Amino acid sequence: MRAAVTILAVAALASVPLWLRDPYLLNALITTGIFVIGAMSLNLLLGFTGQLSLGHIAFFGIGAYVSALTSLGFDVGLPGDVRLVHAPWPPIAGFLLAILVAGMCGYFVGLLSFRVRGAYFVIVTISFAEVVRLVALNWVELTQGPLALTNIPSIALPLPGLGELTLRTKMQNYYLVLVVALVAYLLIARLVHSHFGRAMRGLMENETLAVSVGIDVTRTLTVAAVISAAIAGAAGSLYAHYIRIIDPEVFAFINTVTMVIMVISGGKGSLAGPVVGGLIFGLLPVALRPVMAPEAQWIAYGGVLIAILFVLPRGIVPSLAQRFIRRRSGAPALASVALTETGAKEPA
Amino acid sequence: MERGVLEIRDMVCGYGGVTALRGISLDVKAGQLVALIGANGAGKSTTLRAISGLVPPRAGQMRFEGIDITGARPPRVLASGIAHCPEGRRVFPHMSVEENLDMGAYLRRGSGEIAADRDRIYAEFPRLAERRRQAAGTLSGGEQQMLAIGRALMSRPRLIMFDEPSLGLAPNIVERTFAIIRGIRDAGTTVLLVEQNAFAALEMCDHAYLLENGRIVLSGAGSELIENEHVRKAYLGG
Amino acid sequence: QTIKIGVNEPLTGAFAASGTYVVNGAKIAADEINAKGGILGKKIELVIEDNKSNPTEAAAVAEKLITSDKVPVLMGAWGSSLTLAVMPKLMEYETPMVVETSSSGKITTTGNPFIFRISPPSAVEAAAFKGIVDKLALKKVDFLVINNDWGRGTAEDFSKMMKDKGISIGLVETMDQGAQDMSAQLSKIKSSDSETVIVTTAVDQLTLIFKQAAALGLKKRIITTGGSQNPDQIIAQAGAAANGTMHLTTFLPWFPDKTPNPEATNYFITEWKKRGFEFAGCTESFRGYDGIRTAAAAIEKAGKAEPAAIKAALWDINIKGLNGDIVFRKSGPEGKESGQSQPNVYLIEINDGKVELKTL
Amino acid sequence: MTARSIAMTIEQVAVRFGGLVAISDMSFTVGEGEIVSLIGPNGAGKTTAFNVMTGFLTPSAGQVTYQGTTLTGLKPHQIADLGLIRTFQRTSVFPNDTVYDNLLIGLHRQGRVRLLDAILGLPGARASERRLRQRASELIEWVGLERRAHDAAGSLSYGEQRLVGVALALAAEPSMLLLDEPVSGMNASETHRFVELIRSVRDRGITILLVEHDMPMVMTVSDRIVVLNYGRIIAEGTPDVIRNDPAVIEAYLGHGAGRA
Amino acid sequence: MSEFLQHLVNMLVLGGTYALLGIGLTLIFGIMNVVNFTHGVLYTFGAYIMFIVVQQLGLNFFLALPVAVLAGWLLGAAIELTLLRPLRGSDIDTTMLVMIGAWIAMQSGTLWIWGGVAKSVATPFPEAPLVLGPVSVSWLRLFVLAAAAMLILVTYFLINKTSLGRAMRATFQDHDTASLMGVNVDMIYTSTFAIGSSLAAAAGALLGPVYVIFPQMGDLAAVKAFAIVILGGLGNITGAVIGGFILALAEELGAGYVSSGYRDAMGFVIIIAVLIFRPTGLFARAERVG
Ligand SMILES: Nc1ncnc2c1ncn2[C@@H]1O[C@H](COP(=O)(O)OP(=O)(O)OP(=O)(O)O)[C@@H](O)[C@H]1O
Ligand SMILES: Nc1ncnc2c1ncn2[C@@H]1O[C@H](COP(=O)(O)OP(=O)(O)OP(=O)(O)O)[C@@H](O)[C@H]1O
Ligand SMILES: [Mg+2]
Ligand SMILES: [Mg+2]
Repeated sequence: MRAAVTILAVAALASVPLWLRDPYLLNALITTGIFVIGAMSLNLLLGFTGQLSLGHIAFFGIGAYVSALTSLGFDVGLPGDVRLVHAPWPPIAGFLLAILVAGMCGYFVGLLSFRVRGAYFVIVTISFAEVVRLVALNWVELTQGPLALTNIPSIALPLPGLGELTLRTKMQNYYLVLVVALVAYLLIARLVHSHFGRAMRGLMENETLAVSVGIDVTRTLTVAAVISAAIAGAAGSLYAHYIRIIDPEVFAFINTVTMVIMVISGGKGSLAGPVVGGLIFGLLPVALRPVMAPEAQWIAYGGVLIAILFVLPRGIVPSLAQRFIRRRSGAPALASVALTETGAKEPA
Repeated sequence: MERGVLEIRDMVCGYGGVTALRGISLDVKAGQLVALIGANGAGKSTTLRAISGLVPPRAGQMRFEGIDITGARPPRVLASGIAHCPEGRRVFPHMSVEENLDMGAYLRRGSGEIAADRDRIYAEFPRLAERRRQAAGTLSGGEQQMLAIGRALMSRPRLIMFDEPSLGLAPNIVERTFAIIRGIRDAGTTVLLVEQNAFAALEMCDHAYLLENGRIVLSGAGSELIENEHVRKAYLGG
Repeated sequence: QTIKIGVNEPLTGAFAASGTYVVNGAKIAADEINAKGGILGKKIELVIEDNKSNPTEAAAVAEKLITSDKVPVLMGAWGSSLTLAVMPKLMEYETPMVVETSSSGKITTTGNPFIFRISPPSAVEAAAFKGIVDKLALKKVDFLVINNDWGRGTAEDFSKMMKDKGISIGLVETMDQGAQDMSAQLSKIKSSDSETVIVTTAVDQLTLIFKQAAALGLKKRIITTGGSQNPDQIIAQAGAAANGTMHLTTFLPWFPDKTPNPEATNYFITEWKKRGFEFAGCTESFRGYDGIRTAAAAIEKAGKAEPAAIKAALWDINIKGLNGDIVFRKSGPEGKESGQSQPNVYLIEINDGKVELKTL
Repeated sequence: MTARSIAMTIEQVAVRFGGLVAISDMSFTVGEGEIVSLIGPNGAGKTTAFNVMTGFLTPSAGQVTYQGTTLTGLKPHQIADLGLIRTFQRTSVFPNDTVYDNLLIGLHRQGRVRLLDAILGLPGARASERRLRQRASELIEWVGLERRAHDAAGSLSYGEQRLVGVALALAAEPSMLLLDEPVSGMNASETHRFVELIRSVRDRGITILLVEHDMPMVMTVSDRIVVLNYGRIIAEGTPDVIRNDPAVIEAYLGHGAGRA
Repeated sequence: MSEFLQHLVNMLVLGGTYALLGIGLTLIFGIMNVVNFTHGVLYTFGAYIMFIVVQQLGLNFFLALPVAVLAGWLLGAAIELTLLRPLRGSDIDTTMLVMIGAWIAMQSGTLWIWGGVAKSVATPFPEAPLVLGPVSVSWLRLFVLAAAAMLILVTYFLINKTSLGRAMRATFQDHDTASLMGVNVDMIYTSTFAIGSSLAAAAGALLGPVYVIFPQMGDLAAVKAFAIVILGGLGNITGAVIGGFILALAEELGAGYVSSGYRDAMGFVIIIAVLIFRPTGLFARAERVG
C-alpha cells in the first residue's frame, strides 16, 4: 500500500517533463526539487534526532562553493607564501567533492552537537552558517566574495565509451534532480528504519534513558549530521551547476527558513513530509505571483503557512495519515500524547 | 447513597480515544479520610485529575459543598477549597524549595500567615528547611515528594487530595506523612487519599473505594475492605 | 496589441525601496511613450515582476518574462548579484537586457553580448572623479564601503585611480549590508591619519554613518560614491550631520537646467511629483525612466519587437538620457562584447541643508 | 558467599555539589550474582551513587571498578556496553513511541549492525531485526503489558510506565542491574510478583544492586544490605543484622518498622 | 589608546542596546519556550509607532515611548490569543513555524503600509555629542542606555521578585501543576507574551531614532537577540544582560582590531566558543539525572 503510493508518486513526478512544456514552470520545479533535497536532509536531523539546525544552508552553500570552485579552478595565496593552485576539474568531480566536504563539515558540527543540544544547538548552527557566510564574503581571492562565482559549467555525465553528456536542457536537469532526490530519499528511509534510526529516535525522546541502554550519542548524532550535511552538499552542488552563478547570498538565513518551512509544514519525522511540504511551499510563490501584489504574495504565503498548521498541527503528512487511518479503522488514533500528564516536560 | 461534601455522580472521563473512567460515583463526607485503591492503570489518578479540573469529564456531575464544579478549571476548583497533590511529585524544577512552597499559597493573601505555615512545614520536614534555596529539580526523589506534600498543604484547603504521597519516601518519613494526614483530618480537613500502600491506607481511612478498570467495584469502611478476600489477594499481597 | 518590455526588479526584500523607485520611473517613461502614440503604432506594456531581492528568483523571473510573457527585451535587475544571476538566462534565450543600476565590473566583462548597461560601473565613476582630486587636494583617504560587489569594486577602482595620482590609501573598512551600527569602523577611521573618507553604500547606511560619525566627533571630509544617495533623504534624516558631505552623483534633479537634457528632466520631475512620489526618490528612479526609454528606442529602431533585432538596434541608438547621451560602446571579450554607456558624473556638496553643485 | 568473585568495587567515592556533600568516602563491593540493597533516608546519596556507577556523574574522588574495568572517565553508553544497566527513580520511557518500540530501542545493544549493512538492507541486518522483534514481545509478556503493547508509552499510568522502565533495562541485556526504587508505585501484590521477577533475573546470573524504600521487599530479597546516611555508610550486613541495628532504626526505619 | 577608549564607550552603549533586545526575548523564548520569530517584527513595530507618533502626529518624543510600549503589549496579546492559544500543547517546532509565518506576513505588511524607504525620527537631544577628552558619545545613546537600564531593572524585579513573575516561571515549567496552584495559566500565557512583546517594541522605539526605521530592521536585531539570550542561558535576565555586553565587546574589538569584514563573525565565534566550554550558556541552570 505504502510502496504503491510511493511508486505512483515517483511515476507521476517522472512524467512531468513529458507533458509540461513551460520552461518557467519546469525551472520552478527544478529549483524547488533542489530545495526539497535540502529539506529532506534537514528532516533527517530535525525529524529523526530532534536537533534543529537553523544553519543548514551552510552545508548547502559549502556544497555549492566546493563544486563550483572545483569545476572553475582557483589560485589563492595561503599564509607563508604558499600558493594553492587548482586547475578546473569536470563538474561531476565537483559534485562528489561537494558531498565529501559538506559531509566533513557535518562531522564537525555533529561533534559540537555532542556538547550542545536544543536551543543551544540551534544557535551554534546559526553561528556556524554566519561564519561560513562571512568567510565566503571576505575571502575574496578564493570565492570572489560578493563579486560572485560566475560561468559555472553545467554538470556533465561521463558515459563510458560515448564521451560526455552535458546536462543543459531543463528536462535533463529535471531528471538529474529527480534521481538525486530519489537516492537521498531511499538513503534516508533505510537509515531511519534501521537500528540507527531507532537510536536516533531514542535520543530525541529521552536522551538520559537512551544512553543508559547503551546508545552512543556522539556516534549516532554524528552519523546523522554527516549524512544530512552530505545530502545538503549534493543539493548545493546541483544548485550551483544549475543556476550557474553563486554568491554569498546563498547562505542567507531565509534559505534555511525555507527548508524549515518545507520540513515542518510537510511533517517532520515523516519521510514524505519534506517532499509534500517542499512542493507546496516551493510552488506556492509561483501560483501567487500572477494573482496579487508582491507584498501581498508574502502575506498570503505566511497566511497559508499558518492556516496549514492550524488545521494540521503535526504537519500535512502525519496529520492526514492519522485522519485517514482513523476513518478507516473507525477507532480513534493514538491521541497526541499529552506529555504533561506523565512527568513534567522540562523546558528545553 | 448518603451525600457528602464532595459528591460525584456517574463520571466518565478519558484521554483522546481512551476511556479511563467509566461512570464513577462516590461521596466524601466532611471531615472524613477516604481512601481510593486499585491496580496500576485502574483510574485512580484520573479520578483526582477530573475532580481538580485537569481532565475535563465527558459525562457526570461533581458538586463540592453543594456547588457544581463539573468542568471547572483547576484554579476555580482550588479557589472553591479543593487542593490536589499530584502524582509524580511535579515540583517546579527551576524554582527554589521556598518558591515552590510559596506557589502553594498562590491564591492566599496575608504574608504573615503564609510565612507561619511555611515554618510549620519546615518543622515537619527539616530536610526542606536545610534546602530552602536549592533548585527543586536537583532534590532527591524523596525530598521532592516532601516538597510536593508541603506545597499542597500551603493552600489551606477544606478538602485535600493526595496521589500516592508515600511514594519514594523513607519508612520513617512515610510514618510521619501518614501522621500528618491523620492530623489534618483530625483538625477538620477532609482528605481523599490514593495509595499503593493499601494496607496503611485502609487502616487509617474512614471509608474506602476500590477501583478496577475505571469502575468502582467495592466500597466500605477500611476495616471491611481489609477483610475482603479479593482485596487481600489482589492488593495486600496476602 | 501591445509591445511588452519585461521589468525584473526587487519589490520586496532588502532592496524593495530602490526597486520600487526604479519601477515607478519606468512607468513614467511607458506612459509618456504611450501618450505620444506608442512605438511602431502599438502601445508598450511593462510586465513588472518582483525578484524578491533574491538571485534565484531573479533568474526565475527572467525565465518567466521571456518564456511565458514572451517579452523581447528586459530591464533589470537592480543589484549586481541579481543581474549576474539573470545573465545565463539571457544567453539561453538570446534576449537582451538593459541594466539600469548594477555597478559590478563583471557584468560587462564576462562576455555576455545581451547586456546593455546604462549605469556607470565604479571604474567609470573613478575616472570621472580623477579630474577633481587635485582641486580637493586629497592626500590620504580611508574607505568605508558596503561589503558587496558594489562597495568592494568601488574601493578597488578608486584606490587604483588614486594611487596613480600619488594619493595614499589608508584603511579599507567594510560593513555588512543591513548593518546598523558602524561606530566601531568609524572609531577606527577617526584615529587614522587620513583627512578624507570615501563612503560607498545605499542611502540608509549613509544616513546612519553621518549621524554616527557626528556622534563620534569624526571631523574628516566625507565623499560618497555610487549615485544612490538621495541627498534630500539624507538632509531630512541626518540633519546637520550631513553638512559638508560631498557626493558623486549621476543625476541632478535639483538643477534641471544643468542636466544634459533639461526638457526631459523637467518633464520627469514634474511627472514624478504629480504622481505623489517623494522627491528624494528621483536619483534612483530616473534610471528606470532612462532604461525604458532606451529599450523603446531600440524597438523603434529595430522596427519589430524581436529579441535579435532589438539586440542589434541597441548598438545603434543614441538618445538623450537624463544624465547624458545613451550610446553603447563595446566592453568585454572580443566577439561577445556587452554594451556600456557612459553617463555623466557630478560632484555635489550639502551645505546648510541645501545641495550645491561643485563644478568639476 | 564469601567465595563469590567480586563484580563491582566502589572505592572511597565522594561527590560534592557546590558546597553540598552528597557522598563522602563510600566504599563497598558487590559480589557476582548477589542481590545487594542500598538503602538510607531520602537524600542520603543512593541515586547519586547510581549516577556515579553508571557514568552520569564524575565523582570528586574515588573510583568504581566493574569486572576489572575502572569506570573512571567512561561515558554512560560505554558503561552500559559493559553490561552495567540501570533504571531510573523518576519514570523514564520514550513517551511518543509505543511500548513495543520502546523495547526495540532498548534492545540497541543486541541490534548493532554495521551502518552500511543497515543502509543496504543486507540479510544480516534483516535477520537481526527479526530476532529483536521476537525478544521485544517476550519482554512485554514478561512484565505483563501485552494489552498496552501498541499504546504510546507516555499514555500509560504511572505504575505501568515503571514496568516499562524495568523491561527496558532488561532489554539491554545486563550482566549487572541497578534498580532505583523499582516497586515504588506498585501495591503489595504487584510487589510480590516483582520479587519473583527479580529472583528469576538473578537466577540467570545477573548481579543486582537495589535501591528501595519498601522494607518488606528489601528484607526478603536482599543477600546483603548497605545503609547510607548523609552520604556515609553507617551499616552493612544481612537483612537480619540491619533490621535490628539501632543506628539504622533511628535514622531510617523509624519505630513502626516492626511491620516490615 | 584613545581609540581603545572610544571602542570601550561604544561597547557600553551598544551593549545596553543588545541587553535591551535580549530581555524581551528571554521572557518569550527563555521562559515561555516559544521560538519567537516575531520578535524582530515587534521591534520594527515599536519603531514605526515612534515614527507615527513623533513624525506624523507631531507629538512629544517622550510621550511616544509609552505609546509604543502599550502598542507592543496589545499586538503581543493579540498574537498570543489568535496564533498561539489555539496551538497550545503543540510541539515547539509547530509554534515556531507559526511564528515564522507571522513574521513573514507581518514584515511584508509593514512594507506594504509604509514602503521600503527608511524613515527617521527627530529627537529632542542635541546633535552635538558629549565629548569627554578623547571619546565622544551622543546624548541620544546615553538616554537609550539609561532607559534600557531602567527597563532591565523593572523586568528583573517583575520576574524574580513578584508573585506574578513566580507564577510565570511556574507556568512554563509545568503548566498543569501551576494551574493546580491556582494560577490562571491562560492569563499568564497572554501576559508573558504581551510583556515580552512590549519590551521588544520598547527596544524598537528607543533604537529606531538612533538608527533608521525600515521594514527589515528587525531581522538582524532578532538574530542578535537570540544569540544574546542563549549566551546568557535561557530565561536568565542577568545572563542576557551580560551576554549583550559580551557580544558588543566582541564585535567592537573584532571590527576595531581584526577586520571589519569579520565584525559579525566575531560575535558568532565567541558564541561557538562559549558554548563549547559551557554548553548551556554562561549561566546554566542546575540540572540532575536520575
Ligand atoms: N495522558 C494520558 N493519555 C492517554 N491515556 C492516559 C493518560 N494518562 C492515563 N491514561 C490512561 O488512563 C488509564 C488510567 O490511568 P491512571 O493514571 O488514572 O491510573 P492509576 O490508577 O492512577 O494507575 P497507577 O497506580 O499506575 O498510577 C490508564 O489506562 C492509562 O493508560
Ligand atoms: N545536581 C545536584 N545539585 C545539587 N544537589 C544535588 C544534586 N543532585 C543531588 N543533590 C543532593 O544530593 C543529595 C543526595 O541525593 P540523591 O538523589 O542521591 O538521594 P537519594 O539517596 O537517592 O534519595 P531518595 O531516597 O530521596 O531518592 C540530596 O540531598 C540532593 O538534594
Ligand atoms: Mg496514578
Ligand atoms: Mg533516589
